[in-house]
Amino acid sequence: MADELILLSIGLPWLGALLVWLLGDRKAKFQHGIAVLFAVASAVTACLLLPNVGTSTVVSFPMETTFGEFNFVADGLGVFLAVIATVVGSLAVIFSVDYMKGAAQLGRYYAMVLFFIGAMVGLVLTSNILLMFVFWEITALCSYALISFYNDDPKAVSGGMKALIITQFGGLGLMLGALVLFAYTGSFDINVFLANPSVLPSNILGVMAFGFLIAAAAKSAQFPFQTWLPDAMEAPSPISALIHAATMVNAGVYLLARFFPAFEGVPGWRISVMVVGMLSALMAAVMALVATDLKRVLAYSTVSQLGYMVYAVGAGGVFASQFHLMSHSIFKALLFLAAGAVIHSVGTRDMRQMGGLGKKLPFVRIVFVIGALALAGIPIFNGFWSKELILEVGMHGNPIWLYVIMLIVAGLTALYTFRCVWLVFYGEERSELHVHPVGIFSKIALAPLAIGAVTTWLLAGPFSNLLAESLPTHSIHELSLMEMIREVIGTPATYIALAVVTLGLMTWVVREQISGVVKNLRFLETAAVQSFGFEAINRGIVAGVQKIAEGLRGSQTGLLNWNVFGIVAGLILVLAALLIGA
Amino acid sequence: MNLSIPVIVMAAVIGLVGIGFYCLLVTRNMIRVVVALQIIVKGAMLALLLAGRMRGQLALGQSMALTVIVADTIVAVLGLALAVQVKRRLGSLDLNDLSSLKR
Amino acid sequence: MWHIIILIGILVCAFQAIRSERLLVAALWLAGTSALVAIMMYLLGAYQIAVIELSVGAGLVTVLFVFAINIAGEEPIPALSLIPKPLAWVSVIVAVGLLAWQILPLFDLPLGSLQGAGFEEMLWSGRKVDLYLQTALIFAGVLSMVALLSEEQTHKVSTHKEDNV
Amino acid sequence: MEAASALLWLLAFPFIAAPVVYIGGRLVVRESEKSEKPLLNPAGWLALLALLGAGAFLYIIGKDIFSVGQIIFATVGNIRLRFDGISLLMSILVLALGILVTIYSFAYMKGEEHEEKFYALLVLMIGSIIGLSCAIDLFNLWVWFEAMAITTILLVAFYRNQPGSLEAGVKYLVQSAAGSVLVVLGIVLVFFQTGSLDLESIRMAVTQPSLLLVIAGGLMVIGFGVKIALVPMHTWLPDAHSQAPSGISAMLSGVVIEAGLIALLRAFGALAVGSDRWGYILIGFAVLNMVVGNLMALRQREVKRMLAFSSLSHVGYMLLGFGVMIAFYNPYAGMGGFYHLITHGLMKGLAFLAAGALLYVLHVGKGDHHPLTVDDLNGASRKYPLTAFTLSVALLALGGLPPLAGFMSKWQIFASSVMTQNGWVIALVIFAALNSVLSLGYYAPLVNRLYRRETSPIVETGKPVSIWMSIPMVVLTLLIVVLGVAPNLIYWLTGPSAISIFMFFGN
Repeated sequence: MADELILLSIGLPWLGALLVWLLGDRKAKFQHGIAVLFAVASAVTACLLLPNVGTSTVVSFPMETTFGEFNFVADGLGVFLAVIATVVGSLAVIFSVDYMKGAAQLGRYYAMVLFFIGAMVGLVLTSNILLMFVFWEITALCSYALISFYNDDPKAVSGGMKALIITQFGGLGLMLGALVLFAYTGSFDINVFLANPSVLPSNILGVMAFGFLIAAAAKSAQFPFQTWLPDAMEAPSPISALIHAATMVNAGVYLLARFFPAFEGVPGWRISVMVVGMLSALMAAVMALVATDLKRVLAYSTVSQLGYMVYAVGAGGVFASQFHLMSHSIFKALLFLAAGAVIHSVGTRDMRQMGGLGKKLPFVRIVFVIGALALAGIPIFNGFWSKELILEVGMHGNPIWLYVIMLIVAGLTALYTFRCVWLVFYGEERSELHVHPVGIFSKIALAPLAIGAVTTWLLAGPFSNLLAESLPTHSIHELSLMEMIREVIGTPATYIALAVVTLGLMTWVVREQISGVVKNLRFLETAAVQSFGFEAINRGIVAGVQKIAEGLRGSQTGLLNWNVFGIVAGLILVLAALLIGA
Repeated sequence: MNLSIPVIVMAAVIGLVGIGFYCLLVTRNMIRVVVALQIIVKGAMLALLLAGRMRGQLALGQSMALTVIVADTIVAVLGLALAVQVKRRLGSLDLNDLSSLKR
Repeated sequence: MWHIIILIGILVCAFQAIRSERLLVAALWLAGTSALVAIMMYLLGAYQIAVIELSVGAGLVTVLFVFAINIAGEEPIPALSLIPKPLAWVSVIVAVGLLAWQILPLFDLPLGSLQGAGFEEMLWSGRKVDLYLQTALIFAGVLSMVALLSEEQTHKVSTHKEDNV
Repeated sequence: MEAASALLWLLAFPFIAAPVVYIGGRLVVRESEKSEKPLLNPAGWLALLALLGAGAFLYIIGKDIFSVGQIIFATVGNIRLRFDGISLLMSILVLALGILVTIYSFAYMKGEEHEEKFYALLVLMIGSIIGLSCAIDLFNLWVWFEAMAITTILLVAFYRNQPGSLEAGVKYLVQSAAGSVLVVLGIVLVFFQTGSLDLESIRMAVTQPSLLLVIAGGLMVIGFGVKIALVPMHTWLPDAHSQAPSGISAMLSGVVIEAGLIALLRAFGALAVGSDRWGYILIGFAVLNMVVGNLMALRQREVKRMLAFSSLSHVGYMLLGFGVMIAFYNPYAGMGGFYHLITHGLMKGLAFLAAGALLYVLHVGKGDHHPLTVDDLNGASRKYPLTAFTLSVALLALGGLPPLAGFMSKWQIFASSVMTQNGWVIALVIFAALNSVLSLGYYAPLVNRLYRRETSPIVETGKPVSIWMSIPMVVLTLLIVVLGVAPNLIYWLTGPSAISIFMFFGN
């Protein structure tokens, strides 16, 4: 049963992608229909996997030699992420019916979205690390294609390139890890490795651990690779929701969580992971505070929240990180889709031109505010519970200075969230914007996400049970809902956090009064707007490579004499090398 | 080292190859390029014969040299044909005018 | 002794062939090189191939050159080379010098006794494959030469390509 | 049919068929000059028949006589020909690609002058490559190699009235001739040292390394290296590949440079005794090729030239595989090298065919010989969805993106290299992978351009793509996807090939 379900949940979206592509762009209505159909079907199959969770391999295709066996396993972590990917994915597809109405090249759009969903499911369900890398790369490819979807816009094209190159670069870490694992054990199987990580010499294990950290950081847009995610916001909004909030960026966190038991003993690894998470969370929160583009704010907040998850993994809280991953997927997808609805209706992404939209878009305001409250970590909403769990993990047995910084970031989160909500929905109108009503499909997609943002924390019990039972090497403590509530309410940390959040909120309310302080922080704002110099580094590298390439082109002189000189030079080179070596 | 016959012949081989390559490096005339190729090939043929003789398999050396002669005469013919065609289309045999494909 | 004289002759002729200003003269020097190489072959005992070299290398190829030079014309091309001459000198001398330095001492052996004939036998039965391939090469060469040199016919592209399949 | 005679038929058939192709085509051209209505030139169909005929002989060998890993000998006079894994691999690759290119050329070369010569030479070239893959007599190997070079000269300079095409032909001719003389010198040294030309006898006769053999190997590296396009000797390649008719570009890039590599590996087999130096030499060139190929392609504006430079970097990957096999005695690396050889043939073949189809409909078909620039591709998918799609698949596969074949073959090379557990090799693998990422810097934007909405003006006026061009592209696309998803489908070819080379190495 589980084997068919696994193959179906990967294959259905891919089949759908093929059909949509073949259908051609003249039958837009059918394209919408097929895309929704296959996305929902894959979500259903993924959900059907939930009762079939197990720890052993269920599908296997032997490939021999240097490819190992292409195995698939339906364990808790994988199935959970598959469900997130397909469910959020299908909601994004449903949302697209309105958002992309009348857009050109729908076939390419839907094909890539569905291809992406299938790849994401494959990524989390396989236990062959080579295959994992394959799916990892496919998600990067789809992400590239979708970011550059409006490919007549140079900004979209360069944003896509940036995402592709950076995630591919990070992918090298994963590749290297997979290769050394194979070189030293002759197998690509993750579970075999996790059961006994000591088969690798400790230095090789270290190479693997830090390679994976690089890969995860690049994929999850963590320090120092965070720069691609904000630029990825050139994509259509459903894509931002699907890829850059709910699914692809989770792959990095998933990778770290998946391999945590093997790497936790590597000296310096956990602290590195925590520092990477902390830096990303902090920097992105500051940048979100000064950004004026609605989607960029959300993008920075994604980086920041992913920083929380990475931090949590480093701190040893695999469950907390995955729980926050779930909350975040829901509320961030909600925020992105709602932002998409706003942008779609007013035709701009600049928050300085918005304001007072609440009256014109009441439904969107409600769901956006729900998402924002969850993001800010206000009690009852799912973001509150998961963030509290993370902070609690961070407090116990981990460096306290990191904890303090994460606490401050929680305050900053509240601050930028309210700034954003205020600028968009409240206050007076700052420009004459013509507002389109929001379509029915958008509402169908937004409503369940809004409900989810309020309720998914109730799933803590079964969720922890799922992870605890099917991940034998992770030693996850099973936590029932009541336990969690008791734990969260019972610790002083929660109240400290809440106080900080309130402080952040208050800062926005009294922003007029403290403008003097704000002025003194101007230098920080300038630095943040320039993304702390990372953009400059990126640009420098690109320009350098281009310059070298252009310079090298002079070597192709086109003159036969120089060509022959190449032969003579090669002869001298080889003879010299041979005579020295002989 | 004595100046035994094999050394002398081999010196001729290496000398021919060297002169030919030098010509390929400095000449600008398309036809002279073919001359240079011919010079290099003469060296190769001598070497084949020398090796054949010294291994007591001169017949083998000779038949290989024949094949080399045939192959490189064809190359020379094609080179000259190309040169003539270049002259027709470009009006020049200068290699400098034959460098539009670059970078 | 003869060998050294011929060696010097070969090198001088070859050098003249690449140095002389007129192409026709260069072709003649090349013929001279070829003839001297043929003599050297003869001295090595390769009588048959020496004759072939004399007729093909010194004869046929020279004729071809003369034809080609007649069609293409002598053309004054600046003697200035496109790459710095010292660089050319140095690189060739280094490459050839490396080879000579390493190889020449290893050839310091007796020439060995001259085996009898057997060239025809070797060529016609021993190296049959090479021989067949030679005919293929000649066929290919002739086809290519004809195609390259044929006069341009009325441009058919415009008429033929209208009816795309 | 007996094994040896089947092999001889396989080798002889293209050479017998080529004159028939030429004469058949020629006669019809004569007739058609007399008659009013131009007749269809049958040369293409004859060439297809010839290749299918050769394919039939190959099938007989492969099916009835040859079991995988087995070796068949045929002796003609003193020359032995050996049909082993490599021969099977190269024959299949070159015949498959050759058949597809022939079909493709039905439309591409239609109405060109000297069409019949084109097909005859194409058949000859394919025959020479098959022969080259079977030759184990060192000098015979050179003759096949030379035959391959001579038959391709006209194919490169086929548009003999275009200055660019002539220029490419001149460079190709001169550089390959210079290289092949160096090979002859290398053969002379080997012959002088061992008194034998048969690779297996040489390998058995030589018990310890000698200076002459090392120098001979060096000369052969350079000589064959010109054809393989090792880096300082690569300069002819971008010109020839970009100027030749696109079908020929596909052949040049897909099999001809690989044939040079096969020849070099065969020659190394003879000189292999107790030495891993050839492996290190290959690895050194691998590094050069990857860097230079990718950087040169990065800023290229002409599509076919960009693809040509990317061939350099792909040769680099193959060299890495073979180099690691030789230097570290790891047959898996050789399998990876051969796998990449196959996939590169398919991918680059497809890329050139698809780019060529666009070149044809946008430029050549209208009688203008401007190169296809990257700007011409803008929005091509709107008018040519199939061609654009196949070109995208080829480019992404070349860039090493899964689930396409290029990824899997690179992976095998990388994985088997890391298996050596040598720090330097691992660093090299990272370097190669970085190059792969860099290569996306020029492949991905091309794909992007294809799917733009704003079409370039030249696409608007383009002609339709012929069905004859589409068929080969679709076939190759399918192959690339299948080999990318199921790498185990190719072991029967790559495994025996790697063993055929590998058995020469070690002591």
